[in-house]
Formats: sequence, C-alpha cells, structure tokens
Amino acid sequence: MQLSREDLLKAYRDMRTIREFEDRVHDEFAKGGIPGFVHLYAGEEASGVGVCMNLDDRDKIASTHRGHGHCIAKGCDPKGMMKEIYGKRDGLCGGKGGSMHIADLSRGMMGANGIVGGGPPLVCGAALTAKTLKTGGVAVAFVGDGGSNQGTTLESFNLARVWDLPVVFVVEDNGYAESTASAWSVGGSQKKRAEAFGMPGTEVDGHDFFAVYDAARQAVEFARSGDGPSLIHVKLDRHYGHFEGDAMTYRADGEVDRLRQERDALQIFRTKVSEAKLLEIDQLDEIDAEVKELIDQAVAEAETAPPPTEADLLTDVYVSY
Amino acid sequence: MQLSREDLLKAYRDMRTIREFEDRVHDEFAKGGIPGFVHLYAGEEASGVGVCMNLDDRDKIASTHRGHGHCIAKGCDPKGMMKEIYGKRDGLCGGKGGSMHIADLSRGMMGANGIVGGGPPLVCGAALTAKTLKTGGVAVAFVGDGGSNQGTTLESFNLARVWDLPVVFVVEDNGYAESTASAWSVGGSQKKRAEAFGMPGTEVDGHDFFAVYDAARQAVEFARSGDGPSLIHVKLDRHYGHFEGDAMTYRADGEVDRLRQERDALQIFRTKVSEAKLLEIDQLDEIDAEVKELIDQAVAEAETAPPPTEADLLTDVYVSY
Amino acid sequence: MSKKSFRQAINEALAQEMRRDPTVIVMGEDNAGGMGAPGEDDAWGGVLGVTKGLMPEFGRERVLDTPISESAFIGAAVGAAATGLRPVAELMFVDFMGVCFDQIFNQAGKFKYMFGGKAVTPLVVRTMFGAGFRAASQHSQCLYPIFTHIPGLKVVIPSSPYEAKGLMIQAIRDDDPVIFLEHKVLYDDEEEVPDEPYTIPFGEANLTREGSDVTIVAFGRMVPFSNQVADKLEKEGISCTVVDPRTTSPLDTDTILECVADTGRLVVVDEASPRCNMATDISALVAQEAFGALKAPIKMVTPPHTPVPFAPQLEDLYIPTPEKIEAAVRAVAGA
Amino acid sequence: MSKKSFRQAINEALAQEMRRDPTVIVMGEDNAGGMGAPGEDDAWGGVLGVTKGLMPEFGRERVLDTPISESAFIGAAVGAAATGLRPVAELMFVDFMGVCFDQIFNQAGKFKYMFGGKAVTPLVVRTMFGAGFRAASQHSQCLYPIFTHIPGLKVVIPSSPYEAKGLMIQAIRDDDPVIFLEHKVLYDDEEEVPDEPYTIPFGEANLTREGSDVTIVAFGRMVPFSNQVADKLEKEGISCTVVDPRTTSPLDTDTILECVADTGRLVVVDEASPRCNMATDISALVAQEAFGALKAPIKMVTPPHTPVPFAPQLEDLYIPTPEKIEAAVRAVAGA
Ligand SMILES: Cc1ncc(C[n+]2csc(CCOP(=O)(O)OP(=O)(O)O)c2C)c(N)n1
Ligand SMILES: Cc1ncc(C[n+]2csc(CCOP(=O)(O)OP(=O)(O)O)c2C)c(N)n1
Ligand SMILES: [Mg+2]
Ligand SMILES: [Mg+2]
Repeated sequence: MQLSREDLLKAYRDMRTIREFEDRVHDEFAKGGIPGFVHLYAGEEASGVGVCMNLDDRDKIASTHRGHGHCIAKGCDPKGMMKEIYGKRDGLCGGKGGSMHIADLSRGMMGANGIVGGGPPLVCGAALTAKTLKTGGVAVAFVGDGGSNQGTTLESFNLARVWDLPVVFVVEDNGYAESTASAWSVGGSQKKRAEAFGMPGTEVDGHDFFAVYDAARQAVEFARSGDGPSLIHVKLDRHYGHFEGDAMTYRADGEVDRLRQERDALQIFRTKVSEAKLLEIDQLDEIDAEVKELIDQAVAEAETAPPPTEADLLTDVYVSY
Repeated sequence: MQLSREDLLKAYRDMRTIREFEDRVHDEFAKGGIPGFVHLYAGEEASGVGVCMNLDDRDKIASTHRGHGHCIAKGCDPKGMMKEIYGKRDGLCGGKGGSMHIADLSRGMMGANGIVGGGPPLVCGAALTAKTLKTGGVAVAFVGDGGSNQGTTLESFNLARVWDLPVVFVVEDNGYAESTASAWSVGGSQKKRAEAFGMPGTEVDGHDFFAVYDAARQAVEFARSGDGPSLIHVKLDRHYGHFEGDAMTYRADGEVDRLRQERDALQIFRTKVSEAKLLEIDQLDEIDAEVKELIDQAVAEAETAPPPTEADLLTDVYVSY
Repeated sequence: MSKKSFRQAINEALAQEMRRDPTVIVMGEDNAGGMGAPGEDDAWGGVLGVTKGLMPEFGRERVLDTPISESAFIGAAVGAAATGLRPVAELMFVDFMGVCFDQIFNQAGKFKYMFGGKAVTPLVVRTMFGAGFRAASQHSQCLYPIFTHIPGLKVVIPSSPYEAKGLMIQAIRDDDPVIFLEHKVLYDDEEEVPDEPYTIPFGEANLTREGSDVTIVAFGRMVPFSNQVADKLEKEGISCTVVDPRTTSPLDTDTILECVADTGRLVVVDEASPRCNMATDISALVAQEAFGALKAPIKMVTPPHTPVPFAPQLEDLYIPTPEKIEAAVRAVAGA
Repeated sequence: MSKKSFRQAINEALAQEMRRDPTVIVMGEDNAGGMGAPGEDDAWGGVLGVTKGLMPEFGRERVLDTPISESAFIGAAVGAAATGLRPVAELMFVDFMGVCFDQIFNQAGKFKYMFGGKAVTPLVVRTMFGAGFRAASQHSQCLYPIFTHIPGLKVVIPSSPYEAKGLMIQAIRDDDPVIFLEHKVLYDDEEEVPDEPYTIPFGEANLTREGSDVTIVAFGRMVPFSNQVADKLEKEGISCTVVDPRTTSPLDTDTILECVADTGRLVVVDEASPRCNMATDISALVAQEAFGALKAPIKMVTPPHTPVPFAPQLEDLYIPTPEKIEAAVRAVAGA
C-alpha cells in the first residue's frame, strides 16, 4: 500500500464526485434540462480514478464518448464541466463541445471523443511529444470494449510498440458496446492482444480501486522509465444505459440492481478502507456531503449561466484565416 | 503427401509461369514498354501457388498490390494479364486497371489492391456470401507484412472470428514493406496476433511449396468445415525491388544473390520432387520451355494489341446512371 | 396506404425487399441488438430503431450485428456485394465515414471501372446525417458532397417518408453502390405511404411546388423548409418552384435547368458545409449551362464554414432555416 | 537564389524549418527509410525522395519511419500537434485518406472549435496527388475538394518550386492543421528559388498572368497549363488573367471577384473530379457575388465523372489539357 491518507481521501472524493455528478446528470437529463447525447460513467469510477491517481501535470489522457469520469479524475473543474454539458458559454469548451467533446487540455485531458477509437492515435501523439521533448510525461488512452475492435485502436497498439512510446492503454470493459455484449464482440482477449503486439497486458477487477491503482502504477512506471507501452484490461459495469434514454432491454432482469449492490466501487472502497482502519466512515460521509453540495451548486450555476452568443458561432474555427 | 503427379506438375507449372511472367515484366519494364507502378512477385511463388492449389471455383481470393502471382495461381489467363499490364483494350480489365488493379472475378480473383490492407475486409464479405448462400466456399486474404499493421486487416481478424467466417489470412512476410524491415514494423508476431483474436495461427517457410501447401490445406479445411478463420504466416523473399525502379539500397550486400541461390522456391521444388522421385527433371524442363513460349507469346501479343478507345474512358463507371 | 413515419417507411422497405429477395441482408452495429447479451435479443434494431423487428422475422443470419469495426464490416458488405449478396450496411452516423471511407470510395466505387466493367457491387450504405439533434460536431454533419464527388457512387437523400420508402427499394434493387442518407430529424415525420413495394427512380427530381418566379433547389430536411417558404410567399405573390433532386448522384440536371429557364432565378439550399457542396455544384451547373436564362444572381443558403456547435442556441443559428431561405428568395425575386 | 526542383524546394523548406525550430518533426512511411533493414539507413527519403537527407541531419528521433498504419500515425501527428510539436506527417498518396480521414477531419479539424478555442493543432499533412503517372484509380486522385469542404482545415496546392517552398514554410509555422498537396508530376519541375527561408501567406492568390478578356482560375499542375494557354492566346489578342489561388481554404475570394469584375469572363480549371469540386466552388461564388460583371457563361474545365483510368491513352484523355483549357477560353471570349 503506497497511498497516504490524503491520497485515499482524494481517491474517494474523486470517485464520489464522479458518482454524484453522473447521478445528477441522469436526473436532470430525465427532467429535460440537458440537451443531446449523454453517456454516463457511474459504476466505472474506480477505473478513471485508479488510473489518474498515478498521473501528474506532465501526463495526458484521451477519453471516450463516456468522458465525464475521466475529466474529473484528471482534475477538470466539475462546475465548468456541468456548464459545458448544459451548453453554456462559461462551460469548459464554451458550450461548443458538450458532453461528447468535453475537454481541458490545460489539465492534460485531450477530450471525450465522439468517434469510437478516436483517442488511441492521439495518445500516441501525446506520448511522442513527451518522448521527443523529454518531458517525462506518459499518455493514457481509455478505450471501451467496443472501441477495442476499432482499427485505430489496434494500429495504435502496434505503433506505440514499434515507436516505444510511454503509453498506457486502459480497456474499460463494461460488458457492452451499446447493446452488444463484449463476450461476443471481442475475439480472443485483451491481454493476449496486448502480448501479441509485444507489450505487457494485465486484467484487473475494475470495481476495486486498489486493484486498478496497482496495475496502473506499474504500467505508468513502465512507461515513464522508457520501457514502452502496456495495456490494462479493466472489468467493470455501467450503472445506466448506453446513453441517457436507453431502456437497457438487453440486460438481464435485475442485473443492474445486483451489480449496484454487489459490485459498487464506492461501497467496496468504503468497506476496504474502514475495515483496514485506513479511514473512518465519518470522514467519508463528510466528503459525500461536501460533494453533494458541490454538485448542487454546479447544477444551479449551470442552469442559470448564460448561453453562447450569436458571435460565438463563428469564432474558434481557426487560429487565423 | 496428398498430391498426385498431375497436381505436382500443375504446381510447378504455375510457379514457373509466375516466375517467367515476373522476370519478363521486369525486363520489359526496364526497356520502357510497361507504364506505371509495377510490383513483382518473383521469389514468392510457393506461397500463392501453395495456397491456391487448395482452392476451387467456389473460393475467392483478394490480393495485394503485388498481385500477378495470386492471379496466375488462381487461374487467371496470363495473356489477358500481360495485356492488362500493358494497358491494352483486351486486357483482363480492359486496360483500365493495370498491374495494381488486376482482377478476374470470374476466376474468384477479387483484385490486386492499391490500398495496403484493402483486401481483408473484402474477403470477409466474400466469406459471408459463401456462408449465407451456403456455397461451401472459402475466401483467402493475402496480406503483406506491412499490410498486417493496417487497421483494416486487424479489424478483419476480429470480424472473421466473431462472425465465424470461412476465411484464411495469409500474411506474406517478405521481410520488407517498401524499404522498412518487418523485423521492425511488426510488434509481436503474426501467429500470436492470430491467437490473440481467437483463431489458429501457423508459421511456414514460404520457399517450400510443400510446407505452404500443407498449412493451407489445413486452414482451408478448417474454414470449409465451419470452424472459422485462421492465419498462416509465410516467410519468404522477393527477388526484385519494392516496385520496378527501386535500387534496393536498404538490402544487405549480396542479399538478393544469396537468396536466389539458397532459397529459391522453384529450385527447392525441383530438388525435392526429383530426389523423392516424384517427377523427373526432364518433365520440369519441358514445362519451363512451354512456359517460356507462353510468356513470349503473351508479351508479343500485348505489345501489338490495340489500346482502349476514346469511348472507353466513359464506360464502366456505373451499371446504370 | 397508411400513415407511416420516415423510420417506418425505411423499415418496411427493408422488410419487403428481404422477403422478396433472399440475397438481401442487413448489417450494422446493434442492427438487431443484444448480440451475446443476457436480455432481449432484438434489443435495439439500430441506435434509433430503424431496423427493429427485422431480426425476429429474418434471423441473425440475415440481420447481422457487428463489432465496432466500420472498415471491416462496411468492407465486408462491399465484398459480399461483389460476390452475390445485396447487403444493406448501416454506417450509424455519416460522421463515422472517416474510419471506413476507403472501402466505400476506393473499393466499392471503383471496382466496376478498375475491373473493366466486370464487377457489380449492389451495395447500400444506410447512414444518418444532419444537424438539429444537439449531437455536436462529430454526429451532425451532412458530408454528402464528399460522396457526390466520387465517381462510381450513387447518393440518395430522401426528404419524406414516401420518398424514403421508394428510394430505399430502388437502392436495394440498384446494381451500383448507393449511399443512402437519412436525416435524423426527419425520422418521426409522418405521411401517407403505400403499403405495397414501389420504387422511385434515381436521377429524377421531384417538383414539390411549381411556380414561375424563383426556383428553389433543396435536399433532405431543407425540402420541407423550402415548401413552407414557397407556401408562405405564394400568398404574397412570389411564386416558387421547389426542386427536390432526391439523388445528388445521378443529378437530374435537365429538370433543374428547365426550372431555371422558366423562373430565371435560383436559390439553392444545402445543409452541408458551404465549400464544395451541393449548393456550389448546382449553382455552377446553372452558371455554365443556363446563364442566359438567369435574371438575378444565384443565392446559396448554407450554414457557415464552421463545425456544428453543441449549444442549442448556436446550433439553431447554424442550420439554414425557413427564415433564411425566405430572405434569399425575396432577395432574388426582388433583383 | 538557385535553380531548384519542386522536390528540392520542399526538402529545403523542411530542413530549414527543422533547423530553426526543434519542435518540427517529420514522419511517414519510409520518410527516412531502411528502418530495421540491413542496407543503407537513409534508404528512401520517402517513396519519391522528397525527405531524403533529413534523417542523416536530424536523426531518427525527428525523422520517423512508420508502420503502414495511417490512422495511428496521422492521428499521432494530430495528438503531437495538440501537445507541443509541429509535426509534418506524410500521407504518401492523398488517395490513402480513406484509411485515416477521421483523424484529419473529425479530430485535427475540429479540436479548436469543439474545445471552445482552447486547442492549437499546428499540423501539416504532406500528400501527393494528381494524375499523369499511369498510377491508376487509387494513386491518381486529387481529392482536395473533400478537404476544402471541411471547416477547420487549411488546404494548400503549390503550383511551382517557388510556391512550394514558401507555402511549406508557412504551413509549418501556421498554427492550424494544413493539408499540403504536392502534384507528383511537378516534382521534377525546376525554377529559381531563393536559398533563404521565406513564407507565402495563405489566402492570397497569385496572378501568374494579367489580362483583360478572360479570367482563368486554376490549381496545381493546371496553373502552368493555363499559363501556356494565356501566352499562346495573348499573341492572338485574347488577353487572360491567370489566378493561382494557392490555397483553396482559405480562398482569396476578393482577388477572384476583382479579376472577374475586370474581365467579365471566367474559366475555372480543376483536375479534381467534376462534382462538388473547386471548379463548382469558384463558379458558384462568382455566380452569387459577381453575377452583374459576367458577360458570358462560366466555363469549367475538369476531367469526366469517372475514376482515373490506367491505360496511358485513356489517362491522357482524362486529364484537362492546355487544348481543352484553350477551347474553353475561346468559347467564353467569343460569347
Ligand atoms: C466510429 C464510431 N462507430 C460507432 C459509434 C457509435 N457508438 C458510440 S458509443 C458506442 C459503443 C461503444 O462501446 P464501448 O467502446 O464498449 O464503450 P462504452 O459505451 O461501453 O463505454 C458506439 C457503437 C461511434 N461513436 N463511432
Ligand atoms: C494505405 C496505403 N498505405 C501505403 C501504401 C503505399 N505502399 C504500397 S505497397 C507498400 C508496402 C507494402 O508492404 P507489404 O505489405 O509488406 O507488402 P510487399 O510490398 O512487401 O509485398 C506501401 C507502403 C498504400 N498503397 N496504401
Ligand atoms: Mg463497453
Ligand atoms: Mg512485405
């Protein structure tokens, strides 16, 4: 265990922030307050946070369409995020990106991506920058199980290997790509694929923050010390539908209830740290209250924040034109 | 050994036809008689012929930019091919395709392809047709070592697996993609990649017709009996440059001379069949003479054949428009 | 004849053609849905339900779910088309063409020519396009000018449920590769649509309004917008012809030129990005072939040269509206 | 100043910028060449030798060979550009865009807008285009109309060695993603080119000929063809302006409109496929903005709507020639 009390508190706070953020977006979407396609990360918190706890300001991540959790884990401002999701002018992307393109390059978060498999090539580039400019940085590509079958992802495995890039591929396997089971769509296995391209691969329980954290620590150290890319196959679950509005008819009866009870990353974390006497439940409850307050504020501010103005339509296309 | 005398004679004739065809195209290109980009298959004969000897009229292949050998092995008419490479109206493709798009769908040859990695998805489609219409056919994708890193190829591995398609992927690894060594560009290994996507993979010596033939027989039977895709990694060499005009500065001194002497597929075949008393050298020499005559005629006819006419420019774009 | 939505019209076209011709198959991500999953088997019927119900009737052999591997499965559709099937492959959003365009434009679109005529590739690529869904920059594009640019492809843009059904049946029966673009905002539009199969030929424009002052050429969702404008202006004495070309490739140039010859004024309405788009294509055609008939400058109504923004306020400003079309028509009518 | 080929001009631009700015890197298939091979290390310098010699000077850290994985390495260039490098990535032939277009049009081209302005992506994609090499349908296309269609991309088409050097240096220094198109048939063209670095700004057309009767707008290899025609017709008393826009995006619309205002007649010459191409783009611009100045129909000179054929006789018929340009100019001049 290499994590300090502060680290543990931060990990929990980040995971709780993600959960609260997503639960709240779910509710507000249902009420009609949020436009567009929204994909929620609730249930997958231990992955984003377990990985990003190993990263610092030199490091970059690229996300998927399911990007809110990665944003929060990499240090983006939840209020700016909420405003973005509401399409407001002060949102992280000025309201032009929305949930699907939420990003903050100043935090090393290279964007959610509307294109499945869009991120891995970009991450190879971020890693190339780190390698070329000798910044010591590493770059992490989050990919879904569905995205693991995209050619862009598979090419990136090989490119990262032959260019010896400081990359970590994190395959977040939540069992489904939309309604299609990963058990069907993924031939072979993620770990074997990694190895077949010449890099180490591991599998971890993505409900267990500590398991993810440890695997990511090793992978990040591997990359940072110049040993090249590796892959982590994280098995986890999503609490909501593919996107908001999905009736989830493809899931088993009671599946979601069961996993919420039996495999909830936050609950598992609480039990572990309190049983090991690393943190007290009171402290965690306090964080819960603080986070709730933060997200309440974020929603309240987002609701009343001004939208973009007509002039904004034409700006930000080019640096100069 | 399941090959009859006739089979062996046919195998040798096909390999010799490819060799003679390519050597001759090399000479004629140097003299300026042939336009465009031309990629020669000389040296790789045992692969195309060893594979295609296992195929029949139900079966389809898709080739690479280095397509002449696959054409001949799949039964395309060398005279029509030569005319095509000369850009003549009676060429296999009416002079509109040339070397890089040489094809004969009526022979199950779905085309050379100017796009590296273009063929594997197409082959999945041909296999899907066979499976859907229950023709009993299988489909073979030839891919180079360079092409094995293209996302289209890697996606096709997975698609063929999850759709359980009767496909054989044949990775023809001649050590280079243009001037870049496969030892560098291919992370991991072909066999492991196949296995990592859930299909069998084997490695064979591509200078040895019998080794290729045996591996292909198994793979084709596997596919035909409904067991799905598999991959054969064929190691071989090309006798000429990447394309005609390539000075091959990236190859070792004497490399080509050495492999022509030590690893020549035709020579190895001759030695094997004569030592095993399966065929007589005389018979083979006779074939050599016949093939030479055929190719002489092919060139002579191609040289004098009429080019396409102005009206041909506008035809064959659509079935109806 | 009964009221059907745009979505139902396409679904019915697919079902009827699958019944008629056993070589017609459908494939795409979640086109049946639920593949390998514990819940409902026919779970989605495509992300917006267009193929719902096909799998129960035709089985998973003819309604294939796919991994997220557009190059491989669109390419497989191309290869299947070239070897005896008539696949209808769904590229969920046309915005995803960037991961599979090669199989469409260099393979499907060129087989026939490259192979000297000795190939047929009866492929349909169904795909969703257009803004208005708050779906942001990578899920709202039109991109049909790109497909129209490519020789060897046919490009179809239905503007109503009736059009959608007839054009889809034609697309499936057609022997060339067809890109079939479905405007996502139109899916719930309804109108009377025959229950029987019927085809609408390609390259024949539909005059949804006939008038004498101004010709409006429009595509997809811009057709109903243009009809609105025509109806409104009719009352004020500005009489418009509205031309829905239905297919951008082949393009019914004769009808467009005839209408311009009659009216002498042209407005082209195109939801696609403004550079090298269908508005420029048709304007250029007319400037070359019917210059003498023109009484006023041609006007193009398009979005600005920007990606599609997410914020609803911005997206509404981005999309050409009836108001902008009306202003353009008034401008040329007054010129 | 010394005579340099188009190929040398680009090579020199790359070398000079790499010397000036350590964040400039070059990547592409065989851009150094010989990676991992037993023979010469700087084996190819790109398939036609444009990057030859860069690796010996700058090392393999700054001149990267790549696997044949265009999505991954073009995407890596995009990601590198967004994080602090100035990559010049080679897409060997523009025809290969179909396997990597997403990273160009949905990622590089949209980052700035989607991220609310908080991204710069100073990327150059160098790529070869054009017919005339007997390279058949998949190695001879132009395709720049497709890139021009996409907001967020800049598109550059140099027509001579001088233009190539100045535009390449500008492209590298430019903070937006730039598609830089090199006509393969021009590589051996030579002219006097300054030895020092210099830039040619984007969006400023070059008038290679100035005349009073007809405006010819042309791109790439069509510029020298148009110059030939102008020189020939000058002697017969038909005086032409030849406009080389140099960049299709941004496009110097002002200069084009001024020239048309002066001459009243327009011929647009475009080697790209005829539908939704630059010929239509410019014709439409003029039909909308300078209609009153036009004394004759606009004429477009383009190839037919077919793939590029292999046979030399057919390819020669396919490509717009000085003869065809001349005929078009005579037609509008006489009208
Ligand atoms: C290239 C591309 N294809 C398809 C889609 C549509 N799509 C969006 S998310 C998704 C499923 C992704 O599944 P997975 O990678 O497992 O991520 P998850 O949603 O489970 O987090 C699909 C098919 C897309 N956005 N981009
Ligand atoms: C998508 C694409 N990228 C690059 C090229 C250019 N190119 C043609 S052949 C070739 C090398 C192919 O190497 P390999 O697959 O090993 O086949 P080989 O030439 O050795 O037979 C390259 C890079 C291409 N034609 N298509
Ligand atoms: Mg998933
Ligand atoms: Mg090779």
